[in-house]
Amino acid sequence: MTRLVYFAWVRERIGKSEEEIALPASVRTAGDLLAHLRGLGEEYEHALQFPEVIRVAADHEHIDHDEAIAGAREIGLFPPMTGG
Amino acid sequence: MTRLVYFAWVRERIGKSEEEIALPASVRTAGDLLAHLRGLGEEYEHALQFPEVIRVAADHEHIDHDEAIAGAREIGLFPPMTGG
Amino acid sequence: MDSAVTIRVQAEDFDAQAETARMTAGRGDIGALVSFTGLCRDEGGALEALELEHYPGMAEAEMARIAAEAMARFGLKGLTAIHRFGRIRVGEQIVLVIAAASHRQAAFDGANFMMDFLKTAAPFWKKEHRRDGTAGGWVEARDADNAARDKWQGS
Amino acid sequence: MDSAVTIRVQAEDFDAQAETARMTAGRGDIGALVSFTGLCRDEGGALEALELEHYPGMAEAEMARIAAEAMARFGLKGLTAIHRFGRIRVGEQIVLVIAAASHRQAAFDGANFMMDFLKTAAPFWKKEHRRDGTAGGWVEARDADNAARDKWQGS
Repeated sequence: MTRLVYFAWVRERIGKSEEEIALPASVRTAGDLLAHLRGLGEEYEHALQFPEVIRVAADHEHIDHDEAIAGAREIGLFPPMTGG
Repeated sequence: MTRLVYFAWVRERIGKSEEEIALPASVRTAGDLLAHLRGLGEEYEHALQFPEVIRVAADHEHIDHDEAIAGAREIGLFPPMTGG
Repeated sequence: MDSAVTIRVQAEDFDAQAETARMTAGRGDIGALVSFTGLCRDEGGALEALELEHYPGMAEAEMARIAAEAMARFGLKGLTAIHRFGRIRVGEQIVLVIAAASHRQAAFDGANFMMDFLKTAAPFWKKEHRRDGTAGGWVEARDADNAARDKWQGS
Repeated sequence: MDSAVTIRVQAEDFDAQAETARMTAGRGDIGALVSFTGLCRDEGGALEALELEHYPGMAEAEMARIAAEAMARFGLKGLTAIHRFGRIRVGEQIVLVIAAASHRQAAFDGANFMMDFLKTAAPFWKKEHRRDGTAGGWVEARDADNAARDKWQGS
Protein backbone atom coordinates (compact mmCIF):
# COMPACT_ATOMS: atom_id res chain seq x y z
CA MET A 1 0.00 0.00 0.00
CA THR A 2 1.16 3.48 -0.85
CA ARG A 3 0.00 6.62 0.92
CA LEU A 4 -1.08 9.40 -1.44
CA VAL A 5 -1.49 12.98 -0.20
CA TYR A 6 -3.09 15.82 -2.17
CA PHE A 7 -2.87 19.58 -1.78
CA ALA A 8 -4.57 22.79 -2.93
CA TRP A 9 -6.85 22.37 -5.98
CA VAL A 10 -5.66 18.80 -6.56
CA ARG A 11 -7.04 17.99 -3.09
CA GLU A 12 -10.26 19.93 -3.70
CA ARG A 13 -10.96 18.25 -7.05
CA ILE A 14 -10.20 14.71 -5.89
CA GLY A 15 -12.30 15.45 -2.80
CA LYS A 16 -9.95 14.06 -0.19
CA SER A 17 -6.62 15.01 1.30
CA GLU A 18 -5.11 11.53 1.50
CA GLU A 19 -5.70 7.86 0.86
CA GLU A 20 -3.89 4.51 0.84
CA ILE A 21 -3.97 2.62 -2.41
CA ALA A 22 -2.46 -0.52 -3.87
CA LEU A 23 -0.56 0.26 -7.05
CA PRO A 24 -0.26 -2.30 -9.86
CA ALA A 25 3.27 -3.39 -10.71
CA SER A 26 2.98 -1.57 -14.05
CA VAL A 27 3.05 1.80 -12.26
CA ARG A 28 6.78 2.51 -12.12
CA THR A 29 7.22 6.27 -12.55
CA ALA A 30 5.48 9.39 -11.27
CA GLY A 31 4.01 9.79 -14.76
CA ASP A 32 2.66 6.22 -14.67
CA LEU A 33 0.99 7.03 -11.35
CA LEU A 34 -0.76 10.10 -12.76
CA ALA A 35 -2.04 8.08 -15.75
CA HIS A 36 -3.23 5.29 -13.45
CA LEU A 37 -5.08 7.68 -11.13
CA ARG A 38 -6.91 9.34 -14.06
CA GLY A 39 -8.58 5.99 -14.71
CA LEU A 40 -10.01 5.77 -11.19
CA GLY A 41 -12.95 8.16 -11.67
CA GLU A 42 -14.02 11.53 -12.95
CA GLU A 43 -12.82 13.41 -9.84
CA TYR A 44 -9.30 12.14 -10.55
CA GLU A 45 -9.69 12.91 -14.24
CA HIS A 46 -10.76 16.46 -13.32
CA ALA A 47 -7.84 16.97 -10.94
CA LEU A 48 -5.21 15.50 -13.22
CA GLN A 49 -6.47 16.37 -16.70
CA PHE A 50 -3.34 18.43 -17.37
CA PRO A 51 -0.77 16.07 -15.85
CA GLU A 52 2.17 18.15 -17.08
CA VAL A 53 1.41 20.85 -14.47
CA ILE A 54 1.10 18.40 -11.55
CA ARG A 55 4.10 18.26 -9.22
CA VAL A 56 5.03 14.98 -7.57
CA ALA A 57 7.00 14.40 -4.36
CA ALA A 58 8.21 11.00 -3.14
CA ASP A 59 8.84 10.86 0.59
CA HIS A 60 9.01 14.69 0.81
CA GLU A 61 11.33 15.19 -2.17
CA HIS A 62 10.40 16.61 -5.56
CA ILE A 63 10.71 14.11 -8.40
CA ASP A 64 10.26 14.45 -12.16
CA HIS A 65 7.51 12.57 -13.95
CA ASP A 66 9.97 10.12 -15.47
CA GLU A 67 11.50 9.19 -12.12
CA ALA A 68 10.69 5.91 -10.39
CA ILE A 69 8.40 5.87 -7.35
CA ALA A 70 9.33 2.35 -6.26
CA GLY A 71 9.73 2.09 -2.50
CA ALA A 72 8.17 5.46 -1.68
CA ARG A 73 5.98 5.27 1.42
CA GLU A 74 4.24 8.57 0.73
CA ILE A 75 3.65 10.32 -2.57
CA GLY A 76 2.36 13.90 -2.73
CA LEU A 77 0.53 15.38 -5.72
CA PHE A 78 -0.04 19.11 -5.97
CA PRO A 79 -0.12 22.13 -8.29
CA PRO A 80 2.85 24.48 -8.79
CA MET A 81 3.82 26.16 -5.53
CA THR A 82 2.78 29.72 -4.74
CA GLY A 83 4.19 30.37 -1.26
CA GLY A 84 6.60 33.04 -0.17
CA MET B 1 36.29 84.10 0.12
CA THR B 2 35.59 80.43 -0.27
CA ARG B 3 34.98 78.04 2.59
CA LEU B 4 37.02 74.85 2.42
CA VAL B 5 36.16 71.84 4.54
CA TYR B 6 38.34 68.76 4.98
CA PHE B 7 37.53 65.25 6.14
CA ALA B 8 39.24 62.05 7.33
CA TRP B 9 42.96 61.83 6.53
CA VAL B 10 42.83 64.95 4.37
CA ARG B 11 41.69 66.85 7.48
CA GLU B 12 44.31 65.17 9.69
CA ARG B 13 47.18 65.92 7.30
CA ILE B 14 46.22 69.52 6.66
CA GLY B 15 45.73 69.90 10.40
CA LYS B 16 42.41 71.70 10.34
CA SER B 17 38.84 70.85 9.51
CA GLU B 18 37.94 74.06 7.71
CA GLU B 19 39.17 77.44 6.61
CA GLU B 20 38.17 80.47 4.51
CA ILE B 21 40.55 81.37 1.71
CA ALA B 22 40.68 83.79 -1.16
CA LEU B 23 41.24 81.96 -4.42
CA PRO B 24 43.12 83.59 -7.32
CA ALA B 25 41.12 84.01 -10.52
CA SER B 26 43.32 81.40 -12.19
CA VAL B 27 41.75 78.67 -10.04
CA ARG B 28 38.80 77.63 -12.20
CA THR B 29 38.36 73.88 -11.74
CA ALA B 30 38.50 71.44 -8.84
CA GLY B 31 41.83 70.24 -10.22
CA ASP B 32 43.16 73.83 -10.29
CA LEU B 33 42.16 74.15 -6.62
CA LEU B 34 44.09 71.01 -5.62
CA ALA B 35 47.21 72.25 -7.46
CA HIS B 36 46.89 75.68 -5.84
CA LEU B 37 46.53 74.25 -2.33
CA ARG B 38 49.61 72.01 -2.75
CA GLY B 39 51.65 75.19 -3.04
CA LEU B 40 50.46 76.55 0.31
CA GLY B 41 52.75 74.46 2.54
CA GLU B 42 54.02 70.99 3.28
CA GLU B 43 50.92 69.96 5.22
CA TYR B 44 48.85 70.60 2.07
CA GLU B 45 51.47 68.88 -0.07
CA HIS B 46 51.29 65.86 2.24
CA ALA B 47 47.50 65.73 2.18
CA LEU B 48 47.15 66.22 -1.56
CA GLN B 49 50.29 64.54 -2.94
CA PHE B 50 48.13 62.07 -4.88
CA PRO B 51 45.47 64.45 -6.13
CA GLU B 52 43.84 61.80 -8.33
CA VAL B 53 42.45 60.04 -5.24
CA ILE B 54 41.03 63.22 -3.68
CA ARG B 55 37.26 63.69 -4.00
CA VAL B 56 35.84 67.18 -4.36
CA ALA B 57 32.34 68.42 -3.52
CA ALA B 58 30.98 71.87 -4.39
CA ASP B 59 28.08 72.96 -2.19
CA HIS B 60 27.42 69.36 -1.09
CA GLU B 61 27.55 67.80 -4.55
CA HIS B 62 30.31 65.61 -5.96
CA ILE B 63 32.18 67.16 -8.89
CA ASP B 64 34.92 65.85 -11.17
CA HIS B 65 38.36 67.44 -11.17
CA ASP B 66 37.76 69.07 -14.54
CA GLU B 67 34.54 70.74 -13.41
CA ALA B 68 34.35 74.45 -12.56
CA ILE B 69 34.11 75.58 -8.95
CA ALA B 70 33.05 79.12 -9.76
CA GLY B 71 30.36 80.37 -7.41
CA ALA B 72 30.65 77.58 -4.89
CA ARG B 73 30.30 78.85 -1.33
CA GLU B 74 31.70 75.67 0.23
CA ILE B 75 34.11 73.16 -1.21
CA GLY B 76 34.82 69.84 0.49
CA LEU B 77 37.98 67.81 -0.02
CA PHE B 78 38.17 64.22 1.22
CA PRO B 79 39.42 60.71 0.48
CA PRO B 80 37.26 57.99 -1.16
CA MET B 81 34.24 57.22 0.99
CA THR B 82 34.14 54.15 3.23
CA GLY B 83 30.77 54.34 4.94
CA GLY B 84 27.94 51.86 4.89
CA MET C 1 21.24 20.69 10.45
CA ASP C 2 23.77 23.47 10.80
CA SER C 3 23.09 25.28 14.07
CA ALA C 4 23.32 28.58 12.22
CA VAL C 5 20.21 27.62 10.23
CA THR C 6 16.70 28.10 11.63
CA ILE C 7 13.67 26.80 9.73
CA ARG C 8 10.13 27.11 11.03
CA VAL C 9 6.65 26.59 9.57
CA GLN C 10 4.00 27.93 11.90
CA ALA C 11 0.50 29.41 12.11
CA GLU C 12 1.43 32.19 14.51
CA ASP C 13 3.06 35.49 13.57
CA PHE C 14 6.83 36.01 13.93
CA ASP C 15 9.05 38.76 15.32
CA ALA C 16 11.82 39.74 12.91
CA GLN C 17 13.70 41.73 15.55
CA ALA C 18 13.81 38.78 17.97
CA GLU C 19 14.97 36.43 15.22
CA THR C 20 17.70 38.87 14.21
CA ALA C 21 18.86 39.27 17.81
CA ARG C 22 19.04 35.50 18.25
CA MET C 23 21.13 35.18 15.09
CA THR C 24 23.70 37.84 15.99
CA ALA C 25 23.96 37.37 19.78
CA GLY C 26 27.58 37.20 20.91
CA ARG C 27 29.03 37.22 17.40
CA GLY C 28 31.59 39.67 16.06
CA ASP C 29 31.99 38.11 12.62
CA ILE C 30 28.70 39.24 11.11
CA GLY C 31 29.02 42.48 9.14
CA ALA C 32 25.83 42.33 7.09
CA LEU C 33 22.26 41.25 7.69
CA VAL C 34 19.65 41.18 4.95
CA SER C 35 16.09 40.37 5.87
CA PHE C 36 13.12 39.83 3.62
CA THR C 37 9.55 40.08 4.89
CA GLY C 38 6.64 39.08 2.67
CA LEU C 39 3.32 40.74 3.50
CA CYS C 40 -0.25 40.04 2.42
CA ARG C 41 -1.18 42.75 -0.13
CA ASP C 42 -4.77 43.97 -0.51
CA GLU C 43 -4.67 43.79 -4.35
CA GLY C 44 -6.21 47.22 -4.75
CA GLY C 45 -8.69 46.66 -1.96
CA ALA C 46 -10.20 43.46 -3.43
CA LEU C 47 -8.56 41.05 -1.02
CA GLU C 48 -9.51 40.33 2.58
CA ALA C 49 -7.11 37.51 3.43
CA LEU C 50 -5.04 34.65 2.06
CA GLU C 51 -5.36 31.02 3.11
CA LEU C 52 -1.92 29.42 3.14
CA GLU C 53 -1.89 25.65 2.71
CA HIS C 54 1.30 23.65 3.09
CA TYR C 55 2.60 20.08 2.96
CA PRO C 56 3.59 19.37 6.58
CA GLY C 57 6.97 17.72 6.85
CA MET C 58 7.93 18.34 3.25
CA ALA C 59 7.70 22.14 3.67
CA GLU C 60 10.28 22.09 6.46
CA ALA C 61 12.45 19.54 4.62
CA GLU C 62 12.48 21.53 1.38
CA MET C 63 13.22 24.81 3.17
CA ALA C 64 16.11 23.11 4.99
CA ARG C 65 17.52 21.82 1.67
CA ILE C 66 17.34 25.29 0.12
CA ALA C 67 18.89 26.85 3.23
CA ALA C 68 21.79 24.37 3.24
CA GLU C 69 22.53 25.18 -0.39
CA ALA C 70 22.39 28.93 0.29
CA MET C 71 24.70 28.61 3.32
CA ALA C 72 27.32 26.77 1.27
CA ARG C 73 26.98 28.74 -1.95
CA PHE C 74 27.27 32.20 -0.38
CA GLY C 75 29.36 31.37 2.69
CA LEU C 76 26.66 32.63 5.02
CA LYS C 77 27.17 32.93 8.78
CA GLY C 78 23.51 32.28 9.49
CA LEU C 79 20.16 31.85 7.77
CA THR C 80 16.66 31.94 9.22
CA ALA C 81 13.50 31.16 7.25
CA ILE C 82 10.03 31.21 8.77
CA HIS C 83 6.85 30.62 6.75
CA ARG C 84 3.33 30.88 8.14
CA PHE C 85 0.28 28.83 7.19
CA GLY C 86 -3.44 29.24 7.77
CA ARG C 87 -5.47 32.41 7.33
CA ILE C 88 -3.38 35.56 6.89
CA ARG C 89 -5.15 38.88 6.63
CA VAL C 90 -4.18 41.87 4.49
CA GLY C 91 -1.14 43.63 5.93
CA GLU C 92 -0.01 40.63 7.97
CA GLN C 93 3.36 38.94 7.61
CA ILE C 94 3.62 35.72 5.57
CA VAL C 95 7.30 34.88 5.35
CA LEU C 96 10.61 35.97 6.86
CA VAL C 97 14.12 35.27 5.62
CA ILE C 98 17.24 36.63 7.33
CA ALA C 99 20.71 36.03 5.92
CA ALA C 100 23.89 36.93 7.83
CA ALA C 101 27.34 37.25 6.27
CA SER C 102 30.64 39.04 6.64
CA HIS C 103 29.95 41.28 3.65
CA ARG C 104 26.80 42.68 2.15
CA GLN C 105 26.62 41.05 -1.28
CA ALA C 106 26.67 37.55 0.20
CA ALA C 107 23.87 38.51 2.58
CA PHE C 108 21.79 40.04 -0.24
CA ASP C 109 22.37 37.04 -2.51
CA GLY C 110 21.68 34.53 0.25
CA ALA C 111 18.32 36.07 1.16
CA ASN C 112 17.35 36.55 -2.49
CA PHE C 113 18.29 32.95 -3.41
CA MET C 114 16.37 31.59 -0.41
CA MET C 115 13.25 33.54 -1.42
CA ASP C 116 13.45 32.59 -5.11
CA PHE C 117 13.55 28.87 -4.28
CA LEU C 118 11.12 29.16 -1.39
CA LYS C 119 8.60 30.62 -3.86
CA THR C 120 9.08 27.96 -6.52
CA ALA C 121 10.10 24.80 -4.62
CA ALA C 122 8.72 24.91 -1.06
CA PRO C 123 5.24 23.27 -0.94
CA PHE C 124 2.94 26.17 -0.03
CA TRP C 125 -0.19 27.32 -1.86
CA LYS C 126 -2.22 30.51 -1.52
CA LYS C 127 -5.99 30.80 -1.85
CA GLU C 128 -7.68 34.19 -1.95
CA HIS C 129 -10.53 35.33 0.28
CA ARG C 130 -12.17 38.33 -1.38
CA ARG C 131 -13.63 41.28 0.44
CA ASP C 132 -16.92 41.13 -1.54
CA GLY C 133 -17.56 37.56 -0.39
CA THR C 134 -17.18 35.99 -3.83
CA ALA C 135 -15.16 32.81 -3.96
CA GLY C 136 -11.49 33.57 -4.37
CA GLY C 137 -9.41 31.22 -6.43
CA TRP C 138 -6.05 29.59 -5.93
CA VAL C 139 -3.23 31.97 -6.73
CA GLU C 140 -1.50 30.91 -9.95
CA ALA C 141 2.22 30.39 -10.16
CA ARG C 142 3.95 33.28 -11.91
CA ASP C 143 6.36 32.79 -14.79
CA ALA C 144 8.35 35.65 -13.26
CA ASP C 145 9.04 33.51 -10.20
CA ASN C 146 10.45 30.70 -12.31
CA ALA C 147 12.56 33.19 -14.23
CA ALA C 148 13.84 34.61 -10.94
CA ARG C 149 14.78 31.12 -9.79
CA ASP C 150 16.52 30.29 -13.05
CA LYS C 151 18.86 33.29 -12.79
CA TRP C 152 20.88 31.32 -10.21
CA GLN C 153 21.71 28.54 -12.67
CA GLY C 154 25.21 28.33 -14.05
CA SER C 155 26.49 31.39 -12.23
CA MET D 1 11.40 64.98 -0.65
CA ASP D 2 8.93 62.17 -1.21
CA SER D 3 7.12 61.49 2.06
CA ALA D 4 7.79 57.78 1.55
CA VAL D 5 11.53 58.49 1.87
CA THR D 6 13.19 58.78 5.28
CA ILE D 7 16.86 59.83 5.55
CA ARG D 8 18.65 60.25 8.85
CA VAL D 9 22.25 60.72 9.93
CA GLN D 10 22.60 60.34 13.69
CA ALA D 11 24.93 59.38 16.52
CA GLU D 12 22.37 57.29 18.40
CA ASP D 13 21.40 53.72 17.59
CA PHE D 14 18.29 52.92 15.53
CA ASP D 15 15.43 50.45 15.85
CA ALA D 16 14.82 48.54 12.61
CA GLN D 17 11.49 47.19 13.82
CA ALA D 18 10.13 50.64 14.63
CA GLU D 19 11.30 52.00 11.27
CA THR D 20 9.65 49.11 9.46
CA ALA D 21 6.38 49.59 11.36
CA ARG D 22 6.36 53.28 10.51
CA MET D 23 6.87 52.50 6.82
CA THR D 24 4.08 49.94 6.54
CA ALA D 25 1.47 51.41 8.91
CA GLY D 26 -1.98 51.50 7.31
CA ARG D 27 -0.79 50.38 3.89
CA GLY D 28 -2.11 47.39 1.98
CA ASP D 29 -0.01 47.88 -1.16
CA ILE D 30 3.33 46.72 0.23
CA GLY D 31 4.03 43.05 -0.46
CA ALA D 32 7.79 42.97 0.11
CA LEU D 33 10.19 44.55 2.55
CA VAL D 34 13.95 44.13 2.29
CA SER D 35 16.11 45.53 5.04
CA PHE D 36 19.87 45.73 5.22
CA THR D 37 21.70 46.22 8.51
CA GLY D 38 25.44 46.87 8.55
CA LEU D 39 27.22 45.86 11.76
CA CYS D 40 30.69 46.61 13.12
CA ARG D 41 32.75 43.42 12.68
CA ASP D 42 35.57 42.53 15.08
CA GLU D 43 38.01 41.62 12.27
CA GLY D 44 39.09 38.40 13.92
CA GLY D 45 39.20 39.99 17.36
CA ALA D 46 41.61 42.79 16.42
CA LEU D 47 39.07 45.60 16.37
CA GLU D 48 37.52 47.38 19.34
CA ALA D 49 35.47 50.04 17.59
CA LEU D 50 35.09 52.17 14.49
CA GLU D 51 35.03 55.95 14.42
CA LEU D 52 32.58 57.12 11.76
CA GLU D 53 33.24 60.61 10.38
CA HIS D 54 30.81 62.28 8.02
CA TYR D 55 30.29 65.50 6.09
CA PRO D 56 27.26 67.09 7.80
CA GLY D 57 24.72 68.40 5.33
CA MET D 58 26.26 66.68 2.34
CA ALA D 59 25.78 63.21 3.84
CA GLU D 60 22.02 63.74 4.13
CA ALA D 61 21.86 65.44 0.70
CA GLU D 62 23.73 62.65 -1.05
CA MET D 63 21.67 59.93 0.65
CA ALA D 64 18.49 61.74 -0.42
CA ARG D 65 19.72 61.92 -4.02
CA ILE D 66 20.51 58.18 -4.06
CA ALA D 67 17.14 57.40 -2.43
CA ALA D 68 15.22 59.45 -4.99
CA GLU D 69 16.93 57.59 -7.81
CA ALA D 70 16.20 54.21 -6.19
CA MET D 71 12.52 55.12 -5.64
CA ALA D 72 12.08 56.03 -9.30
CA ARG D 73 14.22 53.29 -10.80
CA PHE D 74 12.62 50.39 -8.92
CA GLY D 75 9.13 51.81 -8.35
CA LEU D 76 9.52 51.56 -4.60
CA LYS D 77 6.66 52.25 -2.19
CA GLY D 78 9.03 53.46 0.52
CA LEU D 79 12.72 53.77 1.35
CA THR D 80 14.40 54.44 4.68
CA ALA D 81 18.14 54.97 5.12
CA ILE D 82 19.76 55.72 8.47
CA HIS D 83 23.52 56.06 8.94
CA ARG D 84 25.23 56.55 12.28
CA PHE D 85 28.36 58.57 13.02
CA GLY D 86 30.77 58.75 15.97
CA ARG D 87 32.23 55.81 17.87
CA ILE D 88 30.59 52.48 17.09
CA ARG D 89 31.75 49.42 18.98
CA VAL D 90 32.10 45.87 17.67
CA GLY D 91 28.69 44.25 17.19
CA GLU D 92 26.84 47.57 17.05
CA GLN D 93 24.71 48.72 14.14
CA ILE D 94 26.17 51.21 11.63
CA VAL D 95 23.64 51.56 8.85
CA LEU D 96 20.05 50.58 8.08
CA VAL D 97 18.29 50.53 4.71
CA ILE D 98 14.68 49.38 4.28
CA ALA D 99 13.06 49.19 0.85
CA ALA D 100 9.34 48.52 0.39
CA ALA D 101 7.72 47.43 -2.87
CA SER D 102 4.79 45.47 -4.26
CA HIS D 103 7.02 42.57 -5.29
CA ARG D 104 10.20 41.15 -3.91
CA GLN D 105 12.75 41.75 -6.67
CA ALA D 106 12.14 45.51 -6.64
CA ALA D 107 12.59 45.55 -2.86
CA PHE D 108 15.82 43.52 -3.08
CA ASP D 109 17.18 45.69 -5.91
CA GLY D 110 16.17 48.93 -4.20
CA ALA D 111 17.95 48.08 -0.95
CA ASN D 112 20.99 46.70 -2.77
CA PHE D 113 21.26 49.79 -5.02
CA MET D 114 20.92 52.13 -2.04
CA MET D 115 23.70 50.32 -0.19
CA ASP D 116 26.05 50.18 -3.18
CA PHE D 117 25.84 53.93 -3.69
CA LEU D 118 25.75 54.73 0.00
CA LYS D 119 29.10 52.90 0.29
CA THR D 120 30.73 54.65 -2.63
CA ALA D 121 29.09 58.09 -2.82
CA ALA D 122 27.80 59.13 0.61
CA PRO D 123 30.50 61.09 2.49
CA PHE D 124 31.34 58.82 5.44
CA TRP D 125 34.75 57.54 6.50
CA LYS D 126 35.74 54.81 8.95
CA LYS D 127 38.76 54.85 11.24
CA GLU D 128 39.73 51.77 13.24
CA HIS D 129 40.31 51.62 16.98
CA ARG D 130 42.28 48.46 17.71
CA ARG D 131 41.92 46.30 20.77
CA ASP D 132 45.68 46.25 21.47
CA GLY D 133 45.79 50.03 21.72
CA THR D 134 47.90 50.57 18.61
CA ALA D 135 46.78 53.34 16.31
CA GLY D 136 44.27 52.08 13.80
CA GLY D 137 44.25 53.55 10.35
CA TRP D 138 41.58 54.88 8.08
CA VAL D 139 39.73 52.08 6.33
CA GLU D 140 40.64 52.01 2.64
CA ALA D 141 38.02 52.04 -0.07
CA ARG D 142 37.55 48.60 -1.62
CA ASP D 143 37.66 48.00 -5.37
CA ALA D 144 34.86 45.47 -4.76
CA ASP D 145 32.60 48.32 -3.65
CA ASN D 146 33.19 50.25 -6.86
CA ALA D 147 32.59 47.10 -8.89
CA ALA D 148 29.33 46.54 -6.99
CA ARG D 149 28.25 50.10 -7.77
CA ASP D 150 29.15 49.78 -11.44
CA LYS D 151 26.89 46.74 -11.92
CA TRP D 152 23.91 49.14 -11.97
CA GLN D 153 25.18 51.00 -15.04
CA GLY D 154 23.47 50.42 -18.34
CA SER D 155 20.97 47.91 -17.00
